[in-house]
Amino acid sequence: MPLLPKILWSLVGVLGALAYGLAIGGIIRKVMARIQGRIGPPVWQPYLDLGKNLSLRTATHHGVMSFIAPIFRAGGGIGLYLLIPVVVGVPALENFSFSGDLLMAMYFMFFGSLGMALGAAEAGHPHSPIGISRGLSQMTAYELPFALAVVALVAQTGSFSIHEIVAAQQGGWLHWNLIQNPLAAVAAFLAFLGMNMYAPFNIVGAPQEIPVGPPTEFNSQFLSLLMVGRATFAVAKMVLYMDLFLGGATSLPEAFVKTFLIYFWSVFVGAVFPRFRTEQAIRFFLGWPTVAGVAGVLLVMLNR
Amino acid sequence: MTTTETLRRRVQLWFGPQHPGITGNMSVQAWLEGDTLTQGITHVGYLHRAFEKLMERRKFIQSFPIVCRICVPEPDTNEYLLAAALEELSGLDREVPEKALWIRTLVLEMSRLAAMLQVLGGHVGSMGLGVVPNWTYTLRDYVLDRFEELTGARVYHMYTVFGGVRRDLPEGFAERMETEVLAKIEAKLPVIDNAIFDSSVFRKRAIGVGVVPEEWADEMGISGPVVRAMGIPRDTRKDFPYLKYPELDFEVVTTTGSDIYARAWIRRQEIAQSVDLIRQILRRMPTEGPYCAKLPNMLTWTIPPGQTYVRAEASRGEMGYYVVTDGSDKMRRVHVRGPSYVHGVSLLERLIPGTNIADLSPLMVSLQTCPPEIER
Amino acid sequence: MSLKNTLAPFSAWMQAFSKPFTVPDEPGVRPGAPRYRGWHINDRETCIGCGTCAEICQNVAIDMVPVDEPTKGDSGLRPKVDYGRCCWCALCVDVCPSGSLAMSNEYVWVDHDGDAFRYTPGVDEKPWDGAELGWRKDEGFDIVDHERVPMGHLDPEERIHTWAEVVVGYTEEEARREAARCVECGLCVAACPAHMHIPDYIAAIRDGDDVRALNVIYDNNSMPEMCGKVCTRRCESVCSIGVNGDPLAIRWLKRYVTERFDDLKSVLDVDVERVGEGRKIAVIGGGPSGITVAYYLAIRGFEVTIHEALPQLGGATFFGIPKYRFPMPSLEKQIKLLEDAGVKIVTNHRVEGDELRRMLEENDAVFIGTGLMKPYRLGAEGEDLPGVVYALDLLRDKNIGREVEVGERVVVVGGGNVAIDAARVSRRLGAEVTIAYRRRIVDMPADDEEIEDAEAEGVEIIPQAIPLRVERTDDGRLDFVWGPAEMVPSDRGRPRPKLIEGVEHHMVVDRVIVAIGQSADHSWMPPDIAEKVADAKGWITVDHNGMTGHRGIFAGGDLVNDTADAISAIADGLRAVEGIQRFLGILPEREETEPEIPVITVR
Amino acid sequence: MKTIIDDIRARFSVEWEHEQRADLAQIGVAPGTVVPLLTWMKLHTPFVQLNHLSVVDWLEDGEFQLTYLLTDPHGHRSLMVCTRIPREEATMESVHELWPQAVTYEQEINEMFGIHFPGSPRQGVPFILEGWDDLPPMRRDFDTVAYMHAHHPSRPGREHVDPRVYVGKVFGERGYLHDDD
Amino acid sequence: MEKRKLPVLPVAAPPEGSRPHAPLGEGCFLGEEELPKAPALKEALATIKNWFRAQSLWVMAYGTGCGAIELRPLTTARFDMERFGMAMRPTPRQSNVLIVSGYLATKSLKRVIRAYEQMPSPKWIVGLGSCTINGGMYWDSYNTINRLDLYLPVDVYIAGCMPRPEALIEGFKYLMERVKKGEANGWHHYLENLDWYKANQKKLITDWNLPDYNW
Repeated sequence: MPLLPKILWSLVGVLGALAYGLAIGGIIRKVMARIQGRIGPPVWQPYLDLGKNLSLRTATHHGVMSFIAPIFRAGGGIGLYLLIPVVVGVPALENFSFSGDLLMAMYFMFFGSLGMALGAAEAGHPHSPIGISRGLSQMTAYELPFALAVVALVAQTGSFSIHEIVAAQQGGWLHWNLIQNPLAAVAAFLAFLGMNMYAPFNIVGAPQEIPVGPPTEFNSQFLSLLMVGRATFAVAKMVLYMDLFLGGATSLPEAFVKTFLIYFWSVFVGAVFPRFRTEQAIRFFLGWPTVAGVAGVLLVMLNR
Repeated sequence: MTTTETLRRRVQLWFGPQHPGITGNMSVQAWLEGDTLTQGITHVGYLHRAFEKLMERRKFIQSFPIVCRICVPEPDTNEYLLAAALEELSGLDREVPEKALWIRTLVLEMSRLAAMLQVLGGHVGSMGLGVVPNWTYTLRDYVLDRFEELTGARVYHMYTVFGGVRRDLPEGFAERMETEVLAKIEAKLPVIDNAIFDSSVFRKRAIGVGVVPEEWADEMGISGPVVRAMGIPRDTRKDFPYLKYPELDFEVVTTTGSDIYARAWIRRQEIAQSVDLIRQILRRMPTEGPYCAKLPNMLTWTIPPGQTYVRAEASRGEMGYYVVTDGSDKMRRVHVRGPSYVHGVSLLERLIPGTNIADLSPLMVSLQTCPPEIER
Repeated sequence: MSLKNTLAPFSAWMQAFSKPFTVPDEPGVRPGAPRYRGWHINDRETCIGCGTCAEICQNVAIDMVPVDEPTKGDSGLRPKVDYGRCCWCALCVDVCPSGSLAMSNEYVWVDHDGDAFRYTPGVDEKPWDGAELGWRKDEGFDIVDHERVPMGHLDPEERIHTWAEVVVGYTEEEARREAARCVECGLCVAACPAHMHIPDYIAAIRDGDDVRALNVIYDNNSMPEMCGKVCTRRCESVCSIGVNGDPLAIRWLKRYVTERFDDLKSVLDVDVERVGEGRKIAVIGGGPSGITVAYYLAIRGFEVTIHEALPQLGGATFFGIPKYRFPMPSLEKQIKLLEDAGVKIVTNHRVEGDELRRMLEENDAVFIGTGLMKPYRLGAEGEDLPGVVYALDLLRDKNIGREVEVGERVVVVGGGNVAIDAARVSRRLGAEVTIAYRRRIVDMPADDEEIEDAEAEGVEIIPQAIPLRVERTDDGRLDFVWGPAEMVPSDRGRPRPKLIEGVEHHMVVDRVIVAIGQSADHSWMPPDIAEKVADAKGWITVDHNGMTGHRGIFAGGDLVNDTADAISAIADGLRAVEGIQRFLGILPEREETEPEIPVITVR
Repeated sequence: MKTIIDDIRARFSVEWEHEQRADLAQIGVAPGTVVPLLTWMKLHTPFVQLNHLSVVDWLEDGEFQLTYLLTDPHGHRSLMVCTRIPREEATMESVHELWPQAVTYEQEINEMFGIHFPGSPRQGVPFILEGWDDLPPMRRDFDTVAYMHAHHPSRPGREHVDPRVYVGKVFGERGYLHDDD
Repeated sequence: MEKRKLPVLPVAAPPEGSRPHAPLGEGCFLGEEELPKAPALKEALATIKNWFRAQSLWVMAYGTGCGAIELRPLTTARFDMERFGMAMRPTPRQSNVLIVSGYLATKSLKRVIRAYEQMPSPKWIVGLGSCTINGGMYWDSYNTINRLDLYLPVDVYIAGCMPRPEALIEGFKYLMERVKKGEANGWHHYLENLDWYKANQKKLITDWNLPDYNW
């Protein structure tokens, strides 16, 4: 595909991801409300929130870095999304996938949080740095099982290309890595709980402890940018997981179903548990998920 | 390490007054080392309305609408205690009709139930679980519905006055209480148990956290679920019997551990106990008879000089009223001694050093700190 | 982290498949409870504007604002509630003596304007006016005391054999307790013809300050002890506590205070300028109005002389009221106060002929308070027979100590206080007494208490009995013939009795006592003066100063008002006290302007 | 209850005693006796709990009454120890070394009544009020309504007519024993 | 201790020409002046913005007084305010609505002012209960203010002590209505009359140690 249409298609894809990310947020809020016995907000509420935040007037100034942080955050989300093929076989939705995209994706997952760390620290509110340090600690912890799971898949497939990993899983659900390498999947999906920051791993925002963590000082347009970043980042993660473990998608509806299920997994757990303390969360990821990750890698090694 | 270095490593952090994790409009000035609090000072006064001062310039009947504001979740204890103190000082206590005593017991138990439902939700709510607080607040709201039916108001009932209560029990109240409140609470409790006491995360967060040493109990005057979680069966309803409690059949709930989990468990058990007590009360309440003694003209009533201290068991612990009269139509002094005065200031400040920052909010909830009671 | 503890919380997901707890967002889904305390409603007609709601409101949320014309028994004020102050305790509803104030079960009111949250319930129209549900007054709960402290009476069996006072009087404790029932609304002040400071002296009694109470009482009533015993107490009829209960025993409280002090002069704290030094006033008639004029003018330095035809001052209160109601020592105490104030008293002196003309020349002003002395005639056949007497004559003879004899059986015609007095006196003289009255018992102008007492003493009352004639029987007694009446509606409001023709009842009695009212007698005045003072029918009209058509002659008492009670006479006397001073130029002429309404603005 | 008061009487001089209820007795002692008495009670009697410490302002007598409520948590009875100290320059010995929670009570009393407890920590540290520069507000000579009028304006436009005065004026209520002015 | 004589605080009227509840006019310095020049477009954009603002009111989680107890049923299942697009935000930076839930002690007032000023404009205050209107129960207390609108601009009052959750919902709906119409401009009034508000605030808070405006 020529470059120009590709760029245009990617832009459409980003907007689509944003829309989907916001919508899924709305659906999840509705579901959460139902389990709590409430009616809940309309499904389109996140769009309204975004629009509202764009209509507010900014009244803060914490320095250049803090202005840039949301851009980093959104950039991280969008960047990650752009690296991952959404529907394999449809060039318009394959984005800028290339042979080493998995490595790049692993890096981009850090990108947003690091940018946030720089900006939030400058915002001056003590809750921000505390939240950042919590977030980075937890991230480091869940990256370990996730990385082990990815290593297992890479070793299994013999490629760093998401495209190839997806291709290797074609031919029915029994070929999915979820079945092929269940230990790595367990490690990765437990890590996903931390990645998606629902309870019991929502220690970064933790309203009862450090309200609301890193974005404490961000408002209006900055906050909308953060919302954009969060929505696209969530979509990108889900797509990545879908590609890695659920055999990717061959059509958009399939992608929607699979990504939603992946997202719902974290909500399913998050709705009914309180939150861990920071060190408990870290211990959790360094415990069974890591063991499962190591075992997953070993399984691949032994199978060769 | 020198002092300067220690100070440099400490971060000062204000919990509140604008903080979702704080119980009401108060604040804790805390110093952090890493994730651990090394020192905390309770700051109150954000809700200071000078109740005691205002009551000194209000007539006795006019004090009733104002006392219930001292504790928002549980106003009836205040109303009852003021009534009890003034009745004792004026000699009216002998004339309170039987039915009024039963209704007062009912109202106190309902308010305990409502408050404990709220706190039980708060226990996990403060740890970030939204489901249970939503349910318990709903259940509490069912109790408030019945309060509204009985007293005419949802939150501030202004229902108990000296001589008895202000209105009779409505027709069919007992049935509605059973079907609309008690049955619903009992149906939901097992699921709440699953989500709290059987939850591995809650157990991890709560067991062994915020332990109050047993030897503090006597000298500090710790009361309520906090002291019962130490295994000490201390309950004003048994120790200083009042109203119809001596005639009711119940045991003081105790457990061991003295941590957040134990206190939550005590509250859970006391909800069941309250439900049972309300059933007993409604079953045994006389249907006929007056609900209030004949009162003199409240605009001019005077009470002979005297002083007394009365107490009752609120959901938080022992609530006491010290009332001094001087023969005029107003109180000379009224001092409200709420359990939070000790729990929320002295005890909390002693418990804070060594507590994880994440545990402060659950700790405060488990002590059921109620700031209006501290500053009044 | 056991498996059970990991899986158990997931049971919470079951809730996601049940109906949400949320109350739907539709209007009227959750109305306030039947006794919810919402916005106030007030029945404008029932409300008497007593302001007790404003009094009990600890938040000073209620203002009383003028809405209607003030009348006796209704101040015309209505409560206006400031919802920036209200705390919905509903004490105002529970205290409301008239029961007009209530609360609806409506509870929503939002506005962007903070000044909007005020209205006068029942006057300003609101959507919740006439709400069926809401907090209402309940019978079982009262925060004002609606039960009067009972007054001790002599036993009826005992009292018909004695002339001792029937009413025992309050003890100090009882008086304090009764006084504590007062809510100090002041409606009684409007109803009292003399506008006595009733709430003030009741408050003083409540506080145990009887000296202050006495001073407050004497401030505008010079015969309070008499009032404390026999007043017709219009005050109690408008008492706000009395709307739904027993009115305050204002009369008994006054009686309690006045009885406590024997030497009045030493207790009363008189602080007036002696503006009348050197001026002379003549008072003709020593009744309540005359005594009032004499006392209040005398303390101002006027030289006052009272001329009284009977041997004792007091007028109707002396000769008309039996001593079991108003004993002599009480009256003597009042007269002593007059004497102490320097009033000259001339008794047994009937002013006649040109004496009035001479008095007018010698004095700066003359006050006439001679009362009504000429009884109305029955207008039935046989009226002039011996044995048919007039009640006033009977009572007078008894009171001035003459021997009175009524025989064994007496019928009293009439339904006023005089009739009852005559009946009860006859009862004490040993007769069987029957009262025959034209209308129903509820229509009797006499005091309810008096009627009850009379019945308790064994007086029989025949209502709707119209006397037809009196005949002499063969054995020298009287045959009182009367016919029954039926009540027919009349265009003048209260129903009128109409004789049922053809039915006659006979009653053999020893005396027929006629007590159907009296009229004035002006025969003692020189005709030219009488012409100016009174009209053709004998009625005297006075101006706002109490002055008659003749310059310098003031009048008061039963002569000028038709209420025929002592307190109105005292009020007339007070009017004349001011009027005389204005007439003499001591006080400025009253300005005919609207009374300035005292308003407390800062609340 | 009687025994414990007899025990106290044997050791300390008691000014007055009163049994309010079966489980509540009150005694009055001189200010100097309070701390020795409380120390003895905490160490040698079951009354180990300080329930509350309160102050009553007897403005007319020029005295503050301090009330210590001690409770026997196992015997379920209480003893109220009252003492009176002069209002001027009011000072009282602290009991914070006996009971840690007394610090809060003494801090609050210091702020709200102006009684000084030498040696007690947090004396003079604001507890409830902030930036307060008037009389200690719980004193009876502090007029809260006057303070309210001076500092917290109300919404204007309220006009109240007192029925008692109104009726008197409208109907011409007058007095005759005193001249108007 | 000598009692200090304190002057009576005069209630000054807000400066001439200020309209606390009027729509924003032309040329107001914090209006939509950065928007396109064409008035019709400007108006359309303002309408859209107001529409968004009204649909998503974020409430600051600050229980300033006893009315906060009725906010809990409102946020939880029984009355669920999230169905109206409202949510609790724990930080003033991300909140649009400040609920003053009843009386304000002077100590609290200081914090509320600070929190309010940190909120991004446009922002709204809901005065909850009688106490915010005219002092309510605590009208004679030395420590609570009687009129909130002397210190902060109030957009909607909800009368009651305390108002039921349904009344709160009605109040918020009314606020949404006014926001949609562009009539809830208390924040603008506050900025235009900052001196007046500040003078009132400083008269009451004697130990003023805040910056004059907390951006």
